[in-house]
Amino acid sequence: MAVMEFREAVRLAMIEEMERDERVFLMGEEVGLYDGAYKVSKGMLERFGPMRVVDTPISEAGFAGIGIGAAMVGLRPIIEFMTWNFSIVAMDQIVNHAASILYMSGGQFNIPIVFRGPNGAAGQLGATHSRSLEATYAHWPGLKVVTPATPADAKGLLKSAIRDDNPVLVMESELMYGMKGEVPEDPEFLIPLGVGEIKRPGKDVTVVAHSKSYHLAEMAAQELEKDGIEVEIIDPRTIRPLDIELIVSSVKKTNRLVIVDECAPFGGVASEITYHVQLRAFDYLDAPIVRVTTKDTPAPYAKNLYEYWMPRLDEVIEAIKKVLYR
Amino acid sequence: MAVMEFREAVRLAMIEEMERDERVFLMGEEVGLYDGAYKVSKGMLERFGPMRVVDTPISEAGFAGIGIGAAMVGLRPIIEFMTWNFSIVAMDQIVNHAASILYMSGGQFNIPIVFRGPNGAAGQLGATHSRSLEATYAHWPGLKVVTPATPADAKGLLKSAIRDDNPVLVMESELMYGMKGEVPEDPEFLIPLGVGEIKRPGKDVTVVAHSKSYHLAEMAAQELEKDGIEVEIIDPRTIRPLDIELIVSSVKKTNRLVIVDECAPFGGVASEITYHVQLRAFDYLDAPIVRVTTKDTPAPYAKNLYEYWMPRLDEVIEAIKKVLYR
Amino acid sequence: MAQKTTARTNDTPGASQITSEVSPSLVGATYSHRDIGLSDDQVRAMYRLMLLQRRFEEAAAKAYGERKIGGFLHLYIGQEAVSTGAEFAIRPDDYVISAYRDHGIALARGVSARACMAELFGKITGCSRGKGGSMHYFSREHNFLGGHGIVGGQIPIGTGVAWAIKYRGEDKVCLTFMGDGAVAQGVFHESLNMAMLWRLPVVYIIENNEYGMGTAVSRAHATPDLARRALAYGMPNAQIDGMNVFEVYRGVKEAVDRARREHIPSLLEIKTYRYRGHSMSDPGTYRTKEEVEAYRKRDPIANLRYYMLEVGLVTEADLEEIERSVRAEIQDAVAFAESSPLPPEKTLYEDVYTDPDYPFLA
Amino acid sequence: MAQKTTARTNDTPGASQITSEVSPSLVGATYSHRDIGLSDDQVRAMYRLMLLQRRFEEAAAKAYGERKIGGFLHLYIGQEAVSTGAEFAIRPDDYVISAYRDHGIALARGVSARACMAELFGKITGCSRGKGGSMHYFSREHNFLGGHGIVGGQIPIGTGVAWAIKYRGEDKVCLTFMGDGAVAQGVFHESLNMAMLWRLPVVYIIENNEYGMGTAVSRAHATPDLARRALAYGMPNAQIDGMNVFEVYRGVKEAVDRARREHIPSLLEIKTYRYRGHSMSDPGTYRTKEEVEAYRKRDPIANLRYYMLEVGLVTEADLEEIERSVRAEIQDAVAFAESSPLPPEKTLYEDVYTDPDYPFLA
Ligand SMILES: Cc1ncc(C[n+]2csc(CCOP(=O)(O)OP(=O)(O)O)c2C)c(N)n1
Ligand SMILES: Cc1ncc(C[n+]2csc(CCOP(=O)(O)OP(=O)(O)O)c2C)c(N)n1
Ligand SMILES: [Mg+2]
Ligand SMILES: [Mg+2]
Repeated sequence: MAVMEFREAVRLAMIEEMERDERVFLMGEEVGLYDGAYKVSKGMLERFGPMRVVDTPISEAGFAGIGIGAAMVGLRPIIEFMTWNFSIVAMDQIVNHAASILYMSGGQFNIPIVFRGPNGAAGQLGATHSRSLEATYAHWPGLKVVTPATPADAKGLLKSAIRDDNPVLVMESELMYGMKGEVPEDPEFLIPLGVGEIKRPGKDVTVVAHSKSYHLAEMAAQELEKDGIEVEIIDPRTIRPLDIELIVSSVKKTNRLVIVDECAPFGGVASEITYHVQLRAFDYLDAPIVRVTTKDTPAPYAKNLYEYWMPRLDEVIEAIKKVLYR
Repeated sequence: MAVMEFREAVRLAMIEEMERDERVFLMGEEVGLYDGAYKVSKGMLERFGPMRVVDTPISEAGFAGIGIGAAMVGLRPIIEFMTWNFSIVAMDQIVNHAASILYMSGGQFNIPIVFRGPNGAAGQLGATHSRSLEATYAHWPGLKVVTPATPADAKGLLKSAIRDDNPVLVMESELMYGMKGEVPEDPEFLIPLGVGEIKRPGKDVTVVAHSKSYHLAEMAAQELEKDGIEVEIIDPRTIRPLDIELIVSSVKKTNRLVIVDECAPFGGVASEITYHVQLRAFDYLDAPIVRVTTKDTPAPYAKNLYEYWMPRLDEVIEAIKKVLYR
Repeated sequence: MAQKTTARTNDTPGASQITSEVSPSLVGATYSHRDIGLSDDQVRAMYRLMLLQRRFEEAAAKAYGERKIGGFLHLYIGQEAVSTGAEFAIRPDDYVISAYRDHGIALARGVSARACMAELFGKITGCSRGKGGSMHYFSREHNFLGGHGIVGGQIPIGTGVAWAIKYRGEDKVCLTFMGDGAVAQGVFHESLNMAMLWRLPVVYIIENNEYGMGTAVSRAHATPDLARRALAYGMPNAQIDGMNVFEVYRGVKEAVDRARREHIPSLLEIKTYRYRGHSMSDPGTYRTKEEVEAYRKRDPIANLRYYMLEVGLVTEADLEEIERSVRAEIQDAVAFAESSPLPPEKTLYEDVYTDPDYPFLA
Repeated sequence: MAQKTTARTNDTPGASQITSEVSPSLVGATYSHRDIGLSDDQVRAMYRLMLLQRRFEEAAAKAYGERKIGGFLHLYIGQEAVSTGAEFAIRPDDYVISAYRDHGIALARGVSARACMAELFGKITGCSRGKGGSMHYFSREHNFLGGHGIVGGQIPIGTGVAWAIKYRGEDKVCLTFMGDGAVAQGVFHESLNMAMLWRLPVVYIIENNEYGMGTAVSRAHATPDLARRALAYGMPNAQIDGMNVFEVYRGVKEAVDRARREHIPSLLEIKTYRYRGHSMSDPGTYRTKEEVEAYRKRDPIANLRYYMLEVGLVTEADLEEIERSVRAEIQDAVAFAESSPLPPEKTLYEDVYTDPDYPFLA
């Protein structure tokens, strides 16, 4: 174990996999000479050279497609989006091509590609720069969507994603890049995709929270502990495939569910989880499921509005109390 | 009232609004000389000339943006996507620009634009040509999403969409274009956005179904009527804003809900409705909410697989029986 | 001037005559096939391959009329010299990717008529197991990377294949086909820029058949000379007569050699024509009969037929034999497609992910 | 050769000297300002406007360091001749749209320093009510259509504004600014094609400041002469010295006149430089000190200062007076921004839709 920043864990995962498998390469804007817009790929150009750490023009659709083509003939690209906001210009490549080619080819061409970069809001950046895209992409069969919340998860999940034979979208967070945590140094440390984790055991209420919302849930749980409320926090870690079993079994124990989700409310991760839990734990639910999301508006710039717009600690606490009828 | 095809109702709505307001124009691939890929705009080029019925190159992102720019300075464009599948290359313009500019400009620039075209599956067209995008777009605040199920609704909703001062996405259906129905000829016939309709009253179970799924629900209801089951069908008609009130009040009466939705399951319209209904009618629900969607796979080509993949009559009937515990 | 070749009665319903009137473009050219490195056998094989494509699609159109084929069907008839000339200019281990008008290109690659026809019939024996249909043919065995339904979508993908070739230090190339309409998509521009910036072994082939659906090239593109788009990137480019299989071969070969040896991409605009409508539902009213007729006179198959007779590569009897064998192959393909089983229902959930146990949502 | 102008002590912290060393490019040119139609007053106004932009951003940088401004802050310092020369070439009722590096462009349009500064401070008095921030300035009153954060996103939108002008039969134009990096986005290509195809009154201005973030133009574009992109569409185009405000004015004016009178679009590559990093967090290590210094010697403001003194348009005292008044304006803007209220919480739900009663989801 070593203590490292989230960004270092991401970098370590990439370096280890690139050392292990020379089919793996990193491509994206500013990943090379600039060391990454958020210094995630620091030093990698020097280490691997310009064919394996590739700076691109600002052509997301183009280089997403280049990655897909390279993957079709057996390479294993890691395509970085400077942020997931900018992947929207490339969505057709991801949805209509990466996600569909294995199917449309009747199983002949799998696409072992990773698309990764920071997702969600990162401070006062306004509407174009604050989107959480996990639900938007998880909508589409053929893709996998991964949302690590800690440095260790970042490493273990990204390594699994790189080794996966399918297109995997790994969504990190600018605001988490500086977070520190223990990370296993074992180069075979892998976290399987589709397996959630009980990050905090509790018996009174289940809170499902992924990516940086996990940390908000943790703060709420610590707060509520003072009132004797034991919150069980489940981090699904992957959004597609989603570890519904784990969530349902927790709810069968606690009988109450709050979901914290930085997506826009309509059709977000929280909606999907709600569907499955009410279907499979209908008789166990003692209260309606409550979600806490970003507000149903574009992201505002002003500090006060931005803070109000984000999922907030007071909202999470209130939601938990609500499902506990307290 | 006149009996007309769905496509004629769409055309009539456009013609009436273009006659009424010279700021309205139609732009898209093949809308002019070709009379529309599905003959929706038949004769309109001749009637309005090439500045108001505009054939474009195959540049969806480009002409979506052109529409947005024209709307920013006061025109009221109708931008046709040959199908919504092809809008994915233009999604950045719709989500990051059309949906956000009013907000980012602090209310200075509204975008009175309509994006329209056929949505969802239209027979054996395979993965790239069969997507239902209503949930994907309804995710984003700033947009409105409209999904008419009948010729009359098509006319009344599209006219409201054209007169709306916000970006409105109208999703039609290739398979419905030939359907006939009574359509009011009154040029002031408008159906407000955000108001659903009880398309079939019943007391035993609520089925929510929009666009062509409504017709599937109707078939199921007719079938179940033979068994004495009275199905209430609600067509929300607009997906954003969503008439949750109407759905909740129906469920409070029937205590059971099935949702038929051609979207992919994850985060589709059905998931979102489920969240609100379990929240607001928790104590009224006698059974879990059950959804019938397209399967969690890309669209297959083969006829048998395609038919199996689509929401099916037998599935809708089974779901209704399930929530009735029969 | 139109020349007469011996007409033959065409008695298979749906199959067209290889036109009796032809404006010869191969005969009397400044070079013979041998001058450009094609053997007699190769020329005969070219002819058979073009005929195979034509007969295949005529049979497909017939089956479509009988509702044995679903979805869209975009015919390649008229454009066969493009797929064929290009195929002869590359090696089997090179890669090819195309748009949705892909039957001729897949057949040229060597995908069997059986697998191609079965795909149209939506059968498990199809080249995409019945999952792709007409627009989404694939064949790993033949390095045919699809068959892509989104206009322009394949352009960056083909560029990425070339990236992989360069990454591995191989001497292969990737031919990336597209229609004239696709030139208006942004990814075309993004791809060409990166291909030239990074010197990738890709040859972009615009099959300029004068229309994107009902829109003539001049109504969609600021400059109708589409090869000109390469000027923006300093990329080698050429306009090629796509009704002349030798010209296609020559032009593609030159670009392929440059890509293979020097890793320099090219943009080729190959001028061709589709005789049929955009798809089966298009009557093609946006163009005149005369326009279509003028192109039919330059029919690439009839032209090669005339050439082969003229220079003594074949006799009438040889031609009859080729026709017979092609027809037999197509008949067999149709019979195969008809008798093949539908994909079992469980295959719906196969090929979504490589994982055998992926937990699908309901 | 570098010329000395009278240096003045610069005692406001954060405010730079208008450099004392300058390689004059205005003085000794083949034309004077009057030859190109600029009055003495206009030249003095140009100077003041450039200085206003510089002082504005210096103050913004300072406030950013004090954490009074959030998000990203992309400074325009060094590029002021582009916004200014362009603004003088158009009319107030023409339209302007830009990318996110928009402070200078908005100020040039006439948006007040108060409204611009308050926007950075996230105040309700900002030019976007505090909702847009640095990257998303807007002003309907000034026909300034943003401030767009997605690279290239504004290009088709500006094209659509030109479409509307043509639709209405007006004689306006739309200037569409972008960075060199944006040229690699697909919508650039789609837009240019349609603008030329349909003859739209749009002038595309590439502010080529040599870098897109840390990526030099030659590392992102197959041909570093970005004006060349116009060749693909047969569009008039030019390369312009963006450190010379007269050259910018001349070049833009020519293109604007052509757009206004003949509805012919143009692509202008204006060569400029940003002295600072891409944003406040960028130390700019990808370029050398010498490179930056060389550009500073060509500083557009110092250059105009030198010219005005040289040709007797101003005295040192006049310059001091301009400096004083600009500083006062900026100080006032900062004070205004500081003292303005934050947007009330309820405004979060305003401006999402025009409907007063939209039923938001929770
Ligand atoms: C992005 C996208 N937009 C629109 C379509 C619908 N569409 C299918 S084919 C076609 C015309 C393409 O013309 P061209 O590229 O010239 O190819 P051709 O049909 O002539 O072979 C259009 C508009 C699509 N499939 N994808
Ligand atoms: C589509 C998209 N991709 C990436 C980014 C991130 N990004 C912001 S600015 C920038 C560089 C732009 O360079 P250029 O266009 O030259 O403008 P400059 O910053 O030099 O003014 C990048 C990559 C973005 N905002 N949008
Ligand atoms: Mg074409
Ligand atoms: Mg730049």
